[in-house]
Amino acid sequence: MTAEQGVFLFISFVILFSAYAMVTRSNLVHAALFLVVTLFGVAVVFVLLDAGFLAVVQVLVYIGAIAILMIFAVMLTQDNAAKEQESLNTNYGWALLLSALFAFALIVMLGQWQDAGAIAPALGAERDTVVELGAALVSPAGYVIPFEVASVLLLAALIGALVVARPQKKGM
Amino acid sequence: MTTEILIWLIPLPPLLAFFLILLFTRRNHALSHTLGVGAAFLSWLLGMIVFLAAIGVEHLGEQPFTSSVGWLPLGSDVFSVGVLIDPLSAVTLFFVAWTVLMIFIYSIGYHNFGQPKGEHDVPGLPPHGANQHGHGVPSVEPMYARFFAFIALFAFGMFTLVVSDNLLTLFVGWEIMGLCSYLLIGFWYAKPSARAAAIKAFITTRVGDVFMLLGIVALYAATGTLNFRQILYSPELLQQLASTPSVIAGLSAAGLIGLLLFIGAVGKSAQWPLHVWLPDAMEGPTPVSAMIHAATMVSAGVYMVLRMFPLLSAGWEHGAPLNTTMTVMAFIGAFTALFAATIALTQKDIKRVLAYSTISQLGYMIAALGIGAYVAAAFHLVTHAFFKALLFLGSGSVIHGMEHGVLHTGEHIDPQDMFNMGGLRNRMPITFWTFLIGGLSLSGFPLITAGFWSKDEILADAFGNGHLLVFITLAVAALLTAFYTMRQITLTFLGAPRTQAAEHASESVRTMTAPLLVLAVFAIGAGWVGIPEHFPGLGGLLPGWFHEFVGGTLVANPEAVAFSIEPLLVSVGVALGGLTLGWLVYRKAAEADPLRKPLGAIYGLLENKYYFDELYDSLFVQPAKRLAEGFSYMFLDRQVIDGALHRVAQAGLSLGSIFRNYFDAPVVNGFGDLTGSLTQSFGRLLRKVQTGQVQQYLLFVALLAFGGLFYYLLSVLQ
Amino acid sequence: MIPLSWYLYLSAGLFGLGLYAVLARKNAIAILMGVELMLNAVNINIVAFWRYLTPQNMSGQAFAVMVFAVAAAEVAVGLALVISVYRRRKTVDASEINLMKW
Amino acid sequence: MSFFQDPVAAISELISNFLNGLLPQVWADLIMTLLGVVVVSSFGLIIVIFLIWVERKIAARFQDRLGPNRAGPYGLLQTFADMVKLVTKEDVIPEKADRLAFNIAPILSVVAVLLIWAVVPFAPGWIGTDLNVGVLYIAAVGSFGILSVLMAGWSSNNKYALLGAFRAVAQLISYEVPMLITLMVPVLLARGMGMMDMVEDQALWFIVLAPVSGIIFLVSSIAEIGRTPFDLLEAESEIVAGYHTEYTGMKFGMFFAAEFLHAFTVGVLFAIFFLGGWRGPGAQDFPLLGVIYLMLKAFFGYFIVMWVRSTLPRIRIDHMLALNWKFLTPLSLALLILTAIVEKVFEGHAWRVPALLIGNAVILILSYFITRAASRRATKERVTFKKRPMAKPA
Repeated sequence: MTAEQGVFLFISFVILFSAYAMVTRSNLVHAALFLVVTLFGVAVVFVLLDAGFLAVVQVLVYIGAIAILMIFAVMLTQDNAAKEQESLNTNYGWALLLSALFAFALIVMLGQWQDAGAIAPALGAERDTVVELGAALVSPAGYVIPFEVASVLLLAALIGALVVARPQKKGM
Repeated sequence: MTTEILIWLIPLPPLLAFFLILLFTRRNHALSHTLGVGAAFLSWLLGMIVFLAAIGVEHLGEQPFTSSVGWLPLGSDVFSVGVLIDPLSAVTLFFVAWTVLMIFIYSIGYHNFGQPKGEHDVPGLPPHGANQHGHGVPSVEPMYARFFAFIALFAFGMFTLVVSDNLLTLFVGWEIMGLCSYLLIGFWYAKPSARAAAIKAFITTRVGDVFMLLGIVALYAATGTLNFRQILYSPELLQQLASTPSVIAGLSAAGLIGLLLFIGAVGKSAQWPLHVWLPDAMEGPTPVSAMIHAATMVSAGVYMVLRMFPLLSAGWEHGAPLNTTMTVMAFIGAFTALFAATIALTQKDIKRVLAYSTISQLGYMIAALGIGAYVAAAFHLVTHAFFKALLFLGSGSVIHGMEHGVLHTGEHIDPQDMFNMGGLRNRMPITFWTFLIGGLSLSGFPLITAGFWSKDEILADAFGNGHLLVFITLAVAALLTAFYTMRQITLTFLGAPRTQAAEHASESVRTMTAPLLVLAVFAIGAGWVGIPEHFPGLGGLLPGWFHEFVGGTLVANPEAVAFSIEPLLVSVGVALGGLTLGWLVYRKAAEADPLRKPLGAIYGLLENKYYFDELYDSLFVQPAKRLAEGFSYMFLDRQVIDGALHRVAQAGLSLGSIFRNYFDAPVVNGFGDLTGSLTQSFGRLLRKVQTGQVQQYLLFVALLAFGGLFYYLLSVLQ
Repeated sequence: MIPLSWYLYLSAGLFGLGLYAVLARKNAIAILMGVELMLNAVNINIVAFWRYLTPQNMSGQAFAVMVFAVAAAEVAVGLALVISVYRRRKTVDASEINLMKW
Repeated sequence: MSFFQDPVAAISELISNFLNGLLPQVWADLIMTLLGVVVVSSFGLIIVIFLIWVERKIAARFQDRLGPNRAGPYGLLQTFADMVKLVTKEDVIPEKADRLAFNIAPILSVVAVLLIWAVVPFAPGWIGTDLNVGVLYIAAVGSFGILSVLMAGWSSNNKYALLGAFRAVAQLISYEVPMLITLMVPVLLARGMGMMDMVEDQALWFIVLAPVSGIIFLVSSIAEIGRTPFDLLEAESEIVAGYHTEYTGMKFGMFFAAEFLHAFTVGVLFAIFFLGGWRGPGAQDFPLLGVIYLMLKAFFGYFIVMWVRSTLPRIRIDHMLALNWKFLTPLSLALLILTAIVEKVFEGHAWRVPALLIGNAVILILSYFITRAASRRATKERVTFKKRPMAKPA
């Protein structure tokens, strides 16, 4: 086992464990904190995959914005009485069965796949993937239109969130 | 290159107008309609420039104007979107641009711009009229600007559809129009009937759209492209598609894709059996009806079929027996043409007659395509768009005049019922003459009207290629068409006024009559471009370039059918005969329809549109409800054990009640009680299908997804 | 060296956990968290495929960036909805938010 | 390379040679990395002790006092005395507190700041790790600070702490926006996000090229560290001590240290992004000089922070948010767009610098007029409160 494999195994253990804790913890703030750990672990996975930019963005977007907003929303909506409540709905048995089957089927399917055992080709020392990604995102031959559409989507989400969360006027 | 840029620009002004009106100028009526009409005018101008450039090019079919940009890189491929103007889209663009502009102008007058605000008007209801100088006068539409925003978006959808060079953007425009038709039919959303009609239109066309989307996906899977030219202009690809068998036995891949796409057109163009939404859609304001039913949306279905004709007819050669898809099309088209025409005979509402007439005429086009008469269908599409838009706008003008009379006299009558009209020719001369022209064109009045030439060509094609059954059906439909058209004209304009309101009706304002006049010119003149060369006397007087021009869209330019006298005689005969009959029967008509007595039960059948709405209700809507309820009972009880216990208890309870009733009460009485209570408790349990719990729904989604995955796994592991 | 399948297994596991959270958790915010887990699982897959199969072009990373954008938008709107629901009904329990029934 | 020219490189070579002789390559590298981490973070933590003394002294001068002057010469040992006090204090955890989050929060707050130091270029060749996305990294790890505040505030089970946490999130997330946008300006100017490149490209300090961006960065950074006038998250006259109300002993000390270190880090970042980092005469040859230059520049930035702190009163929360969203964010966006356009149009042109300066000036003047017009309108529309009935003596 090489060092890289060791790191990977360790980090996947951390990811899966904290994801499991996130799913099972009834205390929502704890769940959110475990979510943060999971997300951070995924960022480390991105580093292992030579996608440093994505790793940093993962931390910035997911931990810096999404997770914080989640925790914030939890605090806004949780009254103390709710802490002790049952955290799972009545479907949980089916849900457990189904998601376990799902994960299992995915694993089987992916394991069957011809390229599953592939080893990463060398990336080439000269390449600056950040520069390439930047160019791909804004070049007309690349993804400039999806990129712009994504920005429109974010704007729409921004406005939509404002409209939805705004306190209603009286009589509406 | 400049022409290509202009093509790109065509759909944009209405879209801009939509956003501007919606976001900024909602409160200012004048500015809103200026923006809307201005946008339509800009698109019209661009369209005309492009059209003129297009007819100036020789062999446009082989070297059309195209331009595309890469949109989405997909692996090694780039999915590009672009614009395409070939002869077919050029002529479509021509009539769309004209009718859209006319309808925009007409809407200004129709929504009573410049009239006072009504005291009782609320958004969501048609204006009730205002009181001025002691008389009722029409009042301005409360949601005036909104209307222009919607029709502008609609126009954007239509222009997008026409200029797009691939099925995906065509579908995008198609769906935008679907949304807009929903919004516009339900424009007066406070009317329950309008709401129901909107939902009906949306869902019915959605049925077709789902199939169409499947067709698009299948096509993409089979060919790896959705670009018209790449698919339709490579005979090898079509040949290959026509020879590969599909998942359905006896049907080639081309046939399956073609049928799926055709079902989309059936929904959009309101062909039987998905025709039910269109008459109800008359709930919308009249310009909307004109837009949806004449010029644009329903034409979109036919346009799409025309577009995909090489695919639909793949494996078929001129003169050979029809392939499956075409047979289906010919059957559905001809059947719809006759079927809708018979219903139109008995309708009282002036707009509904036109709605069924539209269905019938679209059936004509589909039937024409089904027998391979490509050019004739395109020709009829163009002429029909003009004269039907004219008729719809004319009927709107009539209704408007009647409403004026109703407000003036204070009578409580339906201003759309033709039996409340009569004698309007004196009160509304411009409307009368233009409506007459439109009506004659629709019935195919010989020689001068556009409708004659296009209809005659379809009939000639059907006859010349030996599709006698289709020929006879269409001829009968043409007879009926002429009959109900004359019935409509006679009831509305001729004779003496049957009500006070009709006596006080007044001619509409100039913004409404001007479009009528323009469209009337086209209702006559549009036919002259397609006069067959060998027509006795007239052939060759005017250059009949339409056939050659549009025919150039296909790889193999279809030959014009040889001239023969029989279909001509038939078509002249049925038109004149129908018109005369109509006039004779309805000349003296009073409150009741003179046809009611002789037709008897059939009349009732027709009046109720063959009970199709009721059939669909009992066939689909009710079982769907019942199925849904049953489904919940079977599966959705939340806790398995709890649910099981529950059911055991329930069963015990009903068992107990059986015993009790058996012993306690008289048998008959007890049996009745039991039935009642069982039904009730059953119902109570069953309705739990919809728990409102999103996670339970999600559970099913996940289950389905897992099912798909599992199926895949099984197939892989084999 | 790490074979590609390891990443795929990791993401499958993460996806399953996320799915479970979405299906079984009561709290609407917890459901959103589950959705985030699933999106992350997808992202791991995308980036792994990029690294192992098509490192020559940047499609994989570009798609991952799109997923980030979508996730951010989804959370913004989702949380706004949750807050809005909480304001009206004083609960964020997804099984109690069931007005749309029968 | 002689020892005097670059002592750190010489020492690290020595150690790594020693380790390589002892252990396999992997472990030696690991130990070297860990050593680097220890050195950099100890440097950060030790400098805090000194910083606290400096700040207290300078703040005292601003307020016409003497400051600590008993423990040791010039009161230098005051901080050590405080540390001893903090360590020996009873460590109180509120009964209903969430123990896990409560205990992690202070550590996280220190970690968040220390993580920034991993990419600080001290001198040519002296950098923890030269990420090619260094700037983004700084922004990313900053979010852990917010997380720690939230955790502390929530886990204390104290309403003042929670209020402080809410305020903190509103403030920190908001001010992250203009800060990130202005950070893009140096990135554009340096054409890269690597920290080392950033410094090496500053033959002309970026404060000259983008003065307004520099000021915005400083202002939003002050808000990020939550110092006066932006200390709403621990406004003692309103919410006791905000998110760290319930903390005592060394846990409080950690928050305290993190805050000071963060303030100084802001100075360092300001120096790197806008004042040319370690650049200075002779720094290329003698890296130690570079460190000294950087520290001097950083202290300059830190001094401004202290200066602002002791001069301005705390602003109201709505003003705080309005300043961010209605002024700083649009302004920074305008500057970013301006810089991007000028950089593209005047690429390699003699007019690049004047164009940037003129653009900055124009935007500044425009924003002045817009703000003035807005404030006039606001004055007109100001709500006039009804006169309350006066309590009259009976």
